[in-house]
Amino acid sequence: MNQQDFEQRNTPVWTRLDEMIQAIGKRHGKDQRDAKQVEFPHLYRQVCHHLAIARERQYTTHLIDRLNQLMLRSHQYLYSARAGNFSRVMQFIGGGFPALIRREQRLFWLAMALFVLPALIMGLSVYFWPEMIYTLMDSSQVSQFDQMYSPSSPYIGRERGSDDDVLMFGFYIYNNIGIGFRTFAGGMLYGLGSIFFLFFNGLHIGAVAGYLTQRGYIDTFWPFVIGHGAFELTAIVFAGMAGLKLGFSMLAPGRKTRLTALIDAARVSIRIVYGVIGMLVIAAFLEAFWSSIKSFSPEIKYIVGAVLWSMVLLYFIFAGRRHAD
Amino acid sequence: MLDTYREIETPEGVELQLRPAGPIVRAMAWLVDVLLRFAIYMVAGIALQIFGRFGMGMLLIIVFLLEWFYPVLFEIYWRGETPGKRWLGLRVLNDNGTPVSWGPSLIRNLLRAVDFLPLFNGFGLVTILFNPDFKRLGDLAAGTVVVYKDKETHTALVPETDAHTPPIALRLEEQRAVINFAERSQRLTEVRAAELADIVAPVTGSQGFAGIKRLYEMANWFLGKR
Amino acid sequence: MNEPTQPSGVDKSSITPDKLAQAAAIANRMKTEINKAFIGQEQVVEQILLALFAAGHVLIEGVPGLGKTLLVRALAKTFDGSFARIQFTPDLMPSDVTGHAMYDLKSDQFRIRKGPVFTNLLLADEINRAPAKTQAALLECMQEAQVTIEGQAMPLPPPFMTLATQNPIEQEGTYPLPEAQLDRFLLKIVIGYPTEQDEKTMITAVTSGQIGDTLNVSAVNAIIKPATISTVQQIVSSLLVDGRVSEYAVRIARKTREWPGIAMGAGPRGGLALIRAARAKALLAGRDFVTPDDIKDVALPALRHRISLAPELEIEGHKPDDILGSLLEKVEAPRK
Amino acid sequence: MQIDKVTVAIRPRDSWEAVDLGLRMNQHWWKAIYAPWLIVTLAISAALFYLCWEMQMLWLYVLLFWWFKPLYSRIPLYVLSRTVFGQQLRTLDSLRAVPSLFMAAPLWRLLFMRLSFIRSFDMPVVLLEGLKGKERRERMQVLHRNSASTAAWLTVSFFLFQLLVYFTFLLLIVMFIPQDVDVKQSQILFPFTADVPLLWRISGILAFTLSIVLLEPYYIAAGFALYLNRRTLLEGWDIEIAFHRMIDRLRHSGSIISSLLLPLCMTITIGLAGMTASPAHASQAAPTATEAKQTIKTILQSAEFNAKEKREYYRQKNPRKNDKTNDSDFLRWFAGVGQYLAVVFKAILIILVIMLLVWLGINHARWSGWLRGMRPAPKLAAPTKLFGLDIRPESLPTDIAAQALKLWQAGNARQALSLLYRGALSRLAAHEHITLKESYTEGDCLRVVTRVVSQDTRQYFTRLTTAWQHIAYAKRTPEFADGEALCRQFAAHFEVAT
Repeated sequence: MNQQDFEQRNTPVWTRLDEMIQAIGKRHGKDQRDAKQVEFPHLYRQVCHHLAIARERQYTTHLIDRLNQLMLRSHQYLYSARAGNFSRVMQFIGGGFPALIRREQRLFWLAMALFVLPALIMGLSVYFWPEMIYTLMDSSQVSQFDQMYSPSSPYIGRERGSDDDVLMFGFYIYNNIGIGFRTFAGGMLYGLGSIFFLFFNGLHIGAVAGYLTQRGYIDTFWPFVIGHGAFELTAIVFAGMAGLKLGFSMLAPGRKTRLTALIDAARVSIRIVYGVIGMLVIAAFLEAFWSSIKSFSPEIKYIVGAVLWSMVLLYFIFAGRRHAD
Repeated sequence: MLDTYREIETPEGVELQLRPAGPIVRAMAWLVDVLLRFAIYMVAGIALQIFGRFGMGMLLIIVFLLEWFYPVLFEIYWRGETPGKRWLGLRVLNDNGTPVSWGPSLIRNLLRAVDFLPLFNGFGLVTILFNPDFKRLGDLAAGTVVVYKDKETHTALVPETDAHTPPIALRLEEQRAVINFAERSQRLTEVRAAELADIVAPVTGSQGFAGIKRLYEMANWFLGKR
Repeated sequence: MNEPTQPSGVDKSSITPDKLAQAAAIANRMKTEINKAFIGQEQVVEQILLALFAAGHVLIEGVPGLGKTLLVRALAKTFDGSFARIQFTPDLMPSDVTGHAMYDLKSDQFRIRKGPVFTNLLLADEINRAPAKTQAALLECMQEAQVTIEGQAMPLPPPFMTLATQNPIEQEGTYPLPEAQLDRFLLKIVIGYPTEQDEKTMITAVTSGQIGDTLNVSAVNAIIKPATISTVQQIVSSLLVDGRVSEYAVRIARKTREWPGIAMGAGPRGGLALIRAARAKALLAGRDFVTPDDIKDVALPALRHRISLAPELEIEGHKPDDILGSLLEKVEAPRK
Repeated sequence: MQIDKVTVAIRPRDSWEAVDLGLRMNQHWWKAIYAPWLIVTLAISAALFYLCWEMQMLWLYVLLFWWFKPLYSRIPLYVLSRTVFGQQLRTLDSLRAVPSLFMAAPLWRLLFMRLSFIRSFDMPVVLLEGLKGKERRERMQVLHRNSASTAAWLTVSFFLFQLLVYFTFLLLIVMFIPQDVDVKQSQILFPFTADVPLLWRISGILAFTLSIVLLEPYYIAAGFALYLNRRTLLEGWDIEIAFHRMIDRLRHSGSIISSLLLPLCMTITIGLAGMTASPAHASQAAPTATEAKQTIKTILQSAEFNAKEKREYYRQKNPRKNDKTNDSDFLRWFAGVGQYLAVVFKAILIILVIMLLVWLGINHARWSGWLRGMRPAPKLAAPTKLFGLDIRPESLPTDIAAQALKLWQAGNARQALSLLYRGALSRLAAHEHITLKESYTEGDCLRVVTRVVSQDTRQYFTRLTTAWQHIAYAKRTPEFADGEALCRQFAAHFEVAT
């Protein structure tokens, strides 16, 4: 078959594929289901085949270039990202996430230790020697905390407006999830960044808790933090754990090359980060709209807090026990 | 042969050539994105200011979303481009040449936090300078690469002459060289063009300007004018 | 893999568990001994032993320099057997292999001069270099286990095993064995390059205390006498094969004839070879009965030389092993 | 140094791609480039530092080291210009060339060149082509035509990069300095003035020197690549290489008679000894056919060569002005709206959460299933038959172990073991989602199974397989007690989820 016949015979295929690409392209990837239909991959493979033939038979460069371009463009669409489907997300929440955390248990305990131990030690030392807090904060910050949680402060006992709630919601989203992300990203520095964030956050939280407890602001401080703490503190530990996974993959790549070990580890860690995002959003919601409510008695806050904590614990211990992946 | 190309074979057995983009263009694209975001913050800030605390809360959420997810969403829904990258003709791809997907995009953009250290992408820049594919840390971990977009096909602008069969069968890359010559010869000096044509005088059988003409004719033939 | 199990309950065959255990022990010790000299090719060693215990011959394929001679010498040494090597060349005559009758002027008599084939282990190097007639003579010896010179039939000393090698690289000026002849070999063994670690071990083993690269089989100990091999062969041939297991072997062999990528499938000998080799495999595992796993394990070496691929697959670079692999994926394992 | 021996891929590229190629060259030949470069720059740096230290003017070091950069950046350029054309350079060779390199251009040019925005692009022209005066000016004009702007951007970019890398190094170094050193905020990034503690000043100088040492070769290489690309465009180097290759191939395959061959050893020399004028100027081929030339001229005058390129881009015509209203009442009104919106927003969020919880309640069944780890729908339908054994859960009794034990005690050993083995596989296929194929033998199953189950279960399954193999292929019944144990332990390994 000479080139002209070849072109004549196959041009309909090429124009059809070209049209399909343009049609998909116009929708800016919002709906790429078309690309996954039977016809598109079929046409695409046909063009790949034509390209191979054209090369083999040394048809003109012009034709080869044209086919090559067509192939390249459709390649981009055929292998484009699939939108995460709903049931996969649900499965992840329903069991994949806790199963993943349990599979990486050792990292979890490590991250936990890096966070909880400094918090405990710092908390206790500040509780017994309150001046220890100044090793971490300066006096203006300390007095700010004093003011916020002192039962005599004008803020306490007064209900906050909805606009304050929204402001704080925005702030928690902005600040806390950002911290979570940085804790994860820090793992890229051979885990040092994650360790630093875990350790430092632990120290800080421990110090504040120790200090406020020692000052006797128990009824203003603890009821406030107990509820969202269940999600926020665990999420920070998870973020650190995801970061540590990155770090370890580079320190001890095993039989893989350092780079592939890193890429593989990142694939797993990012799934942990998905969960962290979800938990921090829940935490921000609770912190802004539940923890701030003043009209409930501390007992109710403690009970709800206990319920939330046990929910989180039960979820991570039992959910998705026999999940295959 | 040292080249900036990175070759990838698709499952269909066709080779793809990716052209990883270097630090300067990428820095420019980043800058464009930063400025764009900054403009949005300004506008949103002014607009939301009048709503008081509610507005501030919303602004914080907007800042959070844009800072962390602006590149991710663009990369997913614009097939690897952000406005800055589009401006400069760049795109993010997975290492295997497919458009970047959710996981890798999120990884590379969250890890931007490390690339950004200690100041304005210092670590990222140093990594890019040391990596043959110009990858920053986020790209390394995510298995992605930033490349120049492929240009649209241009049809060869070869001088119209009669087509003439080449006396000897030429390989594909040799045909390309002839076509390239025909396309570009008018931008070379006449003397230089003749010089180049003389190299292949044994094939064309003529020298100097006659040789150039023969090459034009061959190019026309290769381009399908038969 | 299956753990060796002690047969229990009533034994219907003639071999006692005791004997079987001994035979298995001998086989495994031979394996260990040979592995001392022939490092990093455990699979090859095992397959050679399978062929030996199944009283079959092997065709070995591998680029030169992978220690084929060493392997055969080590094997011979383990059972204190004799060993001969013939380099096949285009001018090799049949009588150069089998031997011939010679007129002795002194005694005024014909005397039989035995060829190199009168040995326990015969290494026939580059068998495809000799003309067809010579090849046929060798194959006859293999088949009959005896040599006929001047009308006089002379049995070869048992055990007798031929290890023929084929050089896969150069095919020019060779006489490839026809398919029908290839069928005579029980197994075809492919020797690949050893892993890096094994190659290092091998090089230290060879270079330490050795001058030049003379083949070193001094580490190998003789364990048994040649006669014992024959006994083990007998034990192997009497191992129990359940009806469904042999059906499985037959099914595999038949499938090769209808498989799309195969131009010519295995003949009836293919199924037999599977069972023979699987019996030896069972022995090595210390079992007195054959399981479908044994069949599957020996399927590649037992069949790869019995099939020829369709030309288009061959051109595309497919190997018989790939095709057989996908074929095995499709053959149902025994039922009920 | 023949153009055929070029070791980088020559092809006309976009300017930025050419720059990238330059960076790649520096990465690739880093040993050859950095060895002489480091030796020379560090020596100079040490000398300068000593000088300025003695003069008590450390800030002068910064200025001088920066000012004389064009001088020593000739070293990477020299190395590159050789390596690119296939010449292997040892460090010693490069070092030997240093004195002549430093002498190559008059020192006063440094003052002038220092402020040029396209220094790295012009350097090859000045140093490698060895042209002088008017000739050089003309040549530069040609070369600058469409590369100068990229070259200038390159310089700006590298200036900023330099700053960035300097900060990076500085902050890394400073991390190791005790915190109590008293430094003013304004001096943290540029600690060169005399009132800064010495430790900081030295860290600053160290970071500054390192940043230059690291980046300058990149910059030079990028400029050099840009220069090569420009010449490729101007002179069709890629075509020349391809043509030479074509002729070589044809000559080797005997497709052309060698007597026809013209002397083909066209070489382009490029080096310090003086660049022979670029081939474009070396006119030797006199026009042989004026007629042909005429044809070409007419062709070139035809429409497609005079086509003008039309580019469209958007440009803001009238910048829109924000009409500001400064009505405070108006603002207050908006603030009120803000309050209102906040309530709405909060309400919406809370309603959403409540709806989510309700939804979860309604779909309680699915959730509890997920939480207990059963997939809503398995990806692959579990195989129903395995080497003739029906392993569908329905086909099996609910209590496999008890049933098997009953069979075993009744002396029905074969059926009992078959039931156990089937049951085990069925459970594994259903819960562990392993794929079991029809072609799997017992050994294959064992291999697949051991990958997913725990140590204990693995041992149990191995025992079970062995027992099954004995009874199936050797008609040999295991000891009574063993069989009973198998039946009794079955539940512990496979009855967890029902």
